[in-house]
Amino acid sequence: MEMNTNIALVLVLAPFLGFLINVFFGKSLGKSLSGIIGTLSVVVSFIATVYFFSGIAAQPEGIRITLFDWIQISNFKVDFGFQLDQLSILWLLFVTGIGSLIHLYSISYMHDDENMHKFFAYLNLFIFFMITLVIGSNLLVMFIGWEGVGLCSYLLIGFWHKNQEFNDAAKKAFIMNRIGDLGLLVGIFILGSLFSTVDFTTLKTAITTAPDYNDFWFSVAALTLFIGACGKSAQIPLYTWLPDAMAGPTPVSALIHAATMVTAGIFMITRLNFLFDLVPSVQSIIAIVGAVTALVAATIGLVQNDIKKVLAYSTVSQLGLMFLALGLGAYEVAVFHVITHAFFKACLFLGSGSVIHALHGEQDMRNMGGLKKAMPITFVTMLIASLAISGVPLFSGFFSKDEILLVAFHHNIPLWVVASVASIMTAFYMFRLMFLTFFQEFRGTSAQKHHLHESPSLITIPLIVLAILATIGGLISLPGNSWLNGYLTPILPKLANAEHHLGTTEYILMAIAVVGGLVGIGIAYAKYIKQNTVPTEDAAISGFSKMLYNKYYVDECYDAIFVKPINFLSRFFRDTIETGLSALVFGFGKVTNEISYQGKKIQNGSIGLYLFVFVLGLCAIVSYLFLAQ
Amino acid sequence: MNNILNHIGIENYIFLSVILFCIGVFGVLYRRNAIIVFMSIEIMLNAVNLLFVAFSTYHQDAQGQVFVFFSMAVAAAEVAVGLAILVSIFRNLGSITIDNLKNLKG
Amino acid sequence: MNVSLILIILLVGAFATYLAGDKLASKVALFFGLASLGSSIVLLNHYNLGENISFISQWITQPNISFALKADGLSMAMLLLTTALTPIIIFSSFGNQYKNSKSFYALILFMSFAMAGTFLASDGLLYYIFWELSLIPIYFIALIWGNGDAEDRKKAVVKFFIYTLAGSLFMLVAFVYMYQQAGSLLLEDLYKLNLSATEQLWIFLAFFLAYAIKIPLIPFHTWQANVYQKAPTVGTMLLSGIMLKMGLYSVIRWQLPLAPLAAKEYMYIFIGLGIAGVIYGSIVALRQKDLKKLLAYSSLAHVGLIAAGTYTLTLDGLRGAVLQMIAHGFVVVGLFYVAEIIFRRYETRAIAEMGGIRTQSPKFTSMFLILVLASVALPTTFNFIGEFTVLYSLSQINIWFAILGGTTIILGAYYMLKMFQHVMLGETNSKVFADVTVNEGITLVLIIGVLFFFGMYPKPITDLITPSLEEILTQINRIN
Amino acid sequence: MNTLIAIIGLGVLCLLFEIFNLRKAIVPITIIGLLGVLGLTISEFNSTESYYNNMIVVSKFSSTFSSLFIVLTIFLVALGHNFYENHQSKISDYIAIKIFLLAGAVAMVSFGNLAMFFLGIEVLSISLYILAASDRMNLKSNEAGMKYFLMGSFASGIILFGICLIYGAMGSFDVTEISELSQSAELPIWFPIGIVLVTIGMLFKIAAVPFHFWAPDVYEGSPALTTALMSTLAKVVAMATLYKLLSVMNADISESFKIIVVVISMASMTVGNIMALRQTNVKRMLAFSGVSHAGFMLMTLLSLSTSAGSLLYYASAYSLSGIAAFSVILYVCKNRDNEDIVNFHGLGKTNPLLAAILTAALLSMAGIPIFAGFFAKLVLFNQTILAGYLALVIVAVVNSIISVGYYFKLILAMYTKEPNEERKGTPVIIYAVAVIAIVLNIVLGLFPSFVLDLLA
Repeated sequence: MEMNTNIALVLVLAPFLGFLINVFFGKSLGKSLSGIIGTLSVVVSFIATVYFFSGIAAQPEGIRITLFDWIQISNFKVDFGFQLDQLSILWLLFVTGIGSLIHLYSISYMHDDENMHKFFAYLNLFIFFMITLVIGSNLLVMFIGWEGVGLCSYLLIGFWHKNQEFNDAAKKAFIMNRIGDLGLLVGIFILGSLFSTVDFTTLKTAITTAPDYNDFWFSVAALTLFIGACGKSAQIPLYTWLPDAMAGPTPVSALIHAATMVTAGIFMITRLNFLFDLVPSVQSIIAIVGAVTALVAATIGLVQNDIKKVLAYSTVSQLGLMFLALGLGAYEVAVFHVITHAFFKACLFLGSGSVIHALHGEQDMRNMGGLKKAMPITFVTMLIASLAISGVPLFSGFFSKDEILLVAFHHNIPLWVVASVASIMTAFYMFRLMFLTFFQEFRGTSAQKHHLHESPSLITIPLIVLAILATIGGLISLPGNSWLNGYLTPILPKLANAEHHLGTTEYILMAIAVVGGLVGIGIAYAKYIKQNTVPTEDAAISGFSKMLYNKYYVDECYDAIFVKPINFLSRFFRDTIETGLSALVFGFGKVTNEISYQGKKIQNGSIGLYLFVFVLGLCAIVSYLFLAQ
Repeated sequence: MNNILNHIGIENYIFLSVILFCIGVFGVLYRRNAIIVFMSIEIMLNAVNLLFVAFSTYHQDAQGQVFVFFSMAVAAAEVAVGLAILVSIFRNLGSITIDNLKNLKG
Repeated sequence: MNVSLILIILLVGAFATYLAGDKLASKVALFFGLASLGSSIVLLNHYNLGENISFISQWITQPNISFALKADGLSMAMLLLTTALTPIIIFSSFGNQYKNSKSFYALILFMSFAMAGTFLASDGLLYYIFWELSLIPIYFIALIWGNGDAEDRKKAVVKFFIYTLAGSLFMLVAFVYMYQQAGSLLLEDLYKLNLSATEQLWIFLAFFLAYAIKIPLIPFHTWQANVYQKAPTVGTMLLSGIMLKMGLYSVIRWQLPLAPLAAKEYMYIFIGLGIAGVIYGSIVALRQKDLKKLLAYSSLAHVGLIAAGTYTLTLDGLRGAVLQMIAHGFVVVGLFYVAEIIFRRYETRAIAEMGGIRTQSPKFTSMFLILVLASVALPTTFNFIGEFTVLYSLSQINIWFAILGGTTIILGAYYMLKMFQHVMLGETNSKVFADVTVNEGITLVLIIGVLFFFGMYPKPITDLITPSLEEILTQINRIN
Repeated sequence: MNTLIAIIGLGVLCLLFEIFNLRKAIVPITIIGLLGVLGLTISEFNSTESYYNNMIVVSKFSSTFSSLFIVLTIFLVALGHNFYENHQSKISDYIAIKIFLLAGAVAMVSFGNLAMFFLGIEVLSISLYILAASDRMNLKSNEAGMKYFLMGSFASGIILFGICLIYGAMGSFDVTEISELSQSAELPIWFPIGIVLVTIGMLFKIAAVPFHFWAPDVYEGSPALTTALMSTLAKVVAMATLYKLLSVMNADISESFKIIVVVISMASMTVGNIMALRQTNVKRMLAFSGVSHAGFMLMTLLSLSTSAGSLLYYASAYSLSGIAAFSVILYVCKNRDNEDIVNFHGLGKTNPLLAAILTAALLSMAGIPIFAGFFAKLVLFNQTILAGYLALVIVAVVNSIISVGYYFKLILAMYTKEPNEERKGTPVIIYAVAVIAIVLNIVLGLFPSFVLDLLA
């Protein structure tokens, strides 16, 4: 047990150590060294994770480590502890695994940046918080990580802090996350006051043995927690920060905004599946929100020309699918898709990064094209990933997405339709991206054309690894005999997709999905290879696509509904209320002063008057005392 | 002596001196010449003295009359001081109407 | 060995500093500040060992007033806050040259003396005297060493003085009234009183006027922003770091236990007022052009939340409030110090004239950022503990209180990050910005260290204050 | 009694010094003499005896107040040394007059017979008339003297009339007899009227609204030292006398009369404070503040039987801070034709000590803790609430808030404005007086029981 504690501490603290080293000595260490240290620290925790992974089979109830008392509330106390069970270890595996790959990638990618050590410091800090989030033994320790990753995403989105637009994006991300966090906190409050605990295990027993299941507060708690998840995982209505978050360096987008952080919401809901299972109303809300998000994001993705924006919206839409699964109670399916998505989306982002790297920061696909000759590895890996995300059979994405569609179909046909449409669109815009980027002639400047080159091996190796994972990742949960399901049973008592065995309907659905995917690819092919069209300039875009291109003007609406009024209110309070109040306070003084000023006139220095008042007073008193009676 | 008082009655003495006193007061209030104001004040004091005497006979008790001497002496002293001040004012101002004394105000 | 020692040290320190002359003043002041800190830690140790470190002796026979200093957990916590911040504040001023510094530092120590007295006094009149006394030094500090146009400063400071005095005089009347019921102003005797509901209401209101102006709660806050802006940073630190806490402490120690019926009757109103302060303060802070003013409004928001916590009359509310008081004390001092550091280099507090500092001063930036994050209550900082507990207590009263109060999480992040962005980030500033000096560094690191330590391990403080808070709660819930 | 004789002897001595022209020695000798007298007074502190068939009755009350008066006179005489250095030729007169004035004051608080009371008042008043007008060549001083004289003697007339009516009702001037008789059944209406008239006369002396109009003008016009005397000694004496008069003559004053007192007290506070707000002449400002303090002291009349101690305390607190303040004013406004607030600009820089002292004095008047002024107000409030006049206390509180406004105007002038010109060194004696006065004040503030219990 002692052993475990130490290793767990290593697991958590290694990235933190890396962070400290990079913060304090990063500059003196020099770029490469700080990069290596940063990477190693994550690799260490990956190894530690593997240790626990290997050990978990032996003790399916998981490992709990309590370090010290943290917060004392009247009706419960929160201790600072870790919980290493199947779920957290699974998450740790790909967080640290992909994390290490991306660190490795960044060594080369960020090499030209003078603040590289800072970059690695932040990345390490992120990993540290992500680990805390995942292995926290109660909601509050999880909340530390929850806010911490938000902070790191703030730091990394605004990494190039000289550009105020990037800073705005970073601020936006942080604040929108905070909106979610408030929801999460309220959820914690309710759970805490209902069950006098926020610890996952005790909470589980408390809730599952709770007398009445249709308690109103259950729903409220679940709903508020879901709002928290929306914030982190970029679901409607809190998704708008994620596309802007692409302002950060590409590795960041890959790590934080595709593979790990944004899946925190799914993690949390899966953690608390025992709660959500009790509130179908909220579950259906989650499902609907997920489906709608998937569709909306996909539609927007259709017309984006910024390569990273396309990926961002595809991320949002994929997350939507995962939430759909969650809403349908198919947690393990969601988890499955989280993992596969982590593989291929990371791969895609890193690939796009490699492209951007090659084009010296060019992100607009209209100025790309024909890169497959110049950068074959990037091309191939990205192709694989795209096939995976489009759900082409035998690639990982196929299995996970298919599971989701399956579940959707079994629960609710409309949702299935929406999800299917979304995935068809996915296939379309992914290959639109591929074709625009890698096929046809190069459309950039000649200078760029001159410098076109395949990225260094530090960049390509992670790409290859991820591509492989994206291909074979599906194996962990093959339909029929799923290792993942077995693995997760201690966490998820009743598996949604266990009840339906593979029958003809399933095969038909698969076929439909596959065909849909191919259709999407086909359209893209027809449009961008056959007709060789290139998206028009922003000005020329019109009609519905203009609306799509401008993301349904959601940002503008939010600005009009929330930001502007608050700022107006702020100005109003500052200029009107504040001045009014202080004028009021000063008013008393002014009035008395005025009275005093008038009073001075009475005191006019004439003895006659003085004596007259004297006598008057005398008469008044005497008459009051004696004539009145 | 006694019987006179019995005939007239103490009240009348009081009324008389009150009237005198009020005359003095009004003098003080309405006249502007410092000297006359002094005199009005003197009238007030003397009205009181008169009343003292009346009371002392009424009570068959000498204290009252003794007190009158006190008050006369005091009044004399007061007026002496007052006239001294008046003189210096006259030196500085050339007039003794108290309406000119309005520099101190506000 | 009892708490009067602290007061003696601080008072003697004040005189010694004055006599030491301008050259040595700051050093001597720092020495005595540290001495008081050290001795209060020793006292804390004695207290934890269960010794009685209170001090009481008859002072005035007619009226019957005693010089009573009662040190329970709550008082000790606040005392530590005072004695810990005083040296930090003094040390933070080492970068500046003040003319006639001997009186300056003497006044600082004298003020800490008065404030420490306020936290310790357990006799109504003694408490009131310290309460008023603390007003005089800050008045002069702000008046003489303040900045900005003399006329405006004068207006602001006089308004502040008269306003706060006006509030507290009614508290005095309330005390006199209670004295005639109880025949003494000792806290325990006052607790024994059983006043009718109406009497309690009036007493409650009289106290409220004093405290609402001191804390300040809206709409009694109009003095705050101006004074914070005009006062020298040291004065602002004293005001926001410690003096605000006097008001909040007094609510817990005096107002609630002495008028529990009224408190229970009207608690929703006052919670609402506090929360209104949170939202109002945050929103006003959004659009402030002056860095110190912005911080002033932010602390208006924070104390609003704390006050709301105290008026919940629950253990969590009180405990969270005290924790948050201490946390906020450190954070706000740190932030005002940051403002001062920038002022030392740029000679301005106008946010518009800043920006692009980050590239020039990595150390400073990180510390500033940490303070910003602490003030928006990021977990692992002390403020999170306090804010979480307070919000939890609010949610126990009514979930909407928690939600509305919780908006501080969002709005706070909004204005603090906005400020940080415009002060620090953006294109490198044309004006040179030297990174923090050793002194500045030490000061900030100390503050940050405290914040993180107690953010991860608040147990010592919690254990210290909880018993006395429970005692106060039993007083509040007593039936008479 | 011995006190009184000693004082008068001292006064005569001063005049003699003039003849033997030992002017230099006058002030020190007088101070020493007064100290002796003080000792004498304190020595016969607890003895309660009456002299000359109750003309003079020495009691705890009288001796405590007399000692206060003596202390104040010592301060004033000491200040005189510096104040009159330009007209040495008359110094003996000035000092002697002060001493006689003190005699009058002592007579006023230790009278056992209305005759003595009247003589006391007159001695006091006449000396004040002289002092007010003592700056012969200065028209302001003349005017002040004239105003004070006219109105003062008018008031004396009223008092005299009141005494006369009392005598008429009781057939005696002896206060003990009078109070015994006043317990008896139906009294002629003259008696209460007489009481009221005397009271009004005294209200004039303490400058309570609406009989206060003379105060600001006279204070402003008279020489600064005289103003100091009026605002401290004279006011306190008059107040003590009024208190004694009412408490001796009829212990329980009627409800309707209390109403009058409440109204007058409220009016005095409010009018005094509000009028003071816009004054630029410091002496005038202090005159109005004195009016408001008179209003405060009048509160003691509402609980006559118990409040002697608090009156003594308030009186000493107020007069001590007054002395301190005026000694600073004397220093600042020396050889200046006016006492405008402008003269105080930058005093905080040019002379921090005196500035601090003035500040302390003003804070004490404003009733800020640790200064005696705070406790004075506190005990006053306490008694008044006990007596059941909460409303009056509220008004008083509001007034003390207003008062801060003008006290701080002066403090601000000292600390925020730039000094207009250099001042040369100050005579030690002013420092001494100021420091001693303020220290006494603070000591009173720290150990209030010391004074409060004297007359408890």
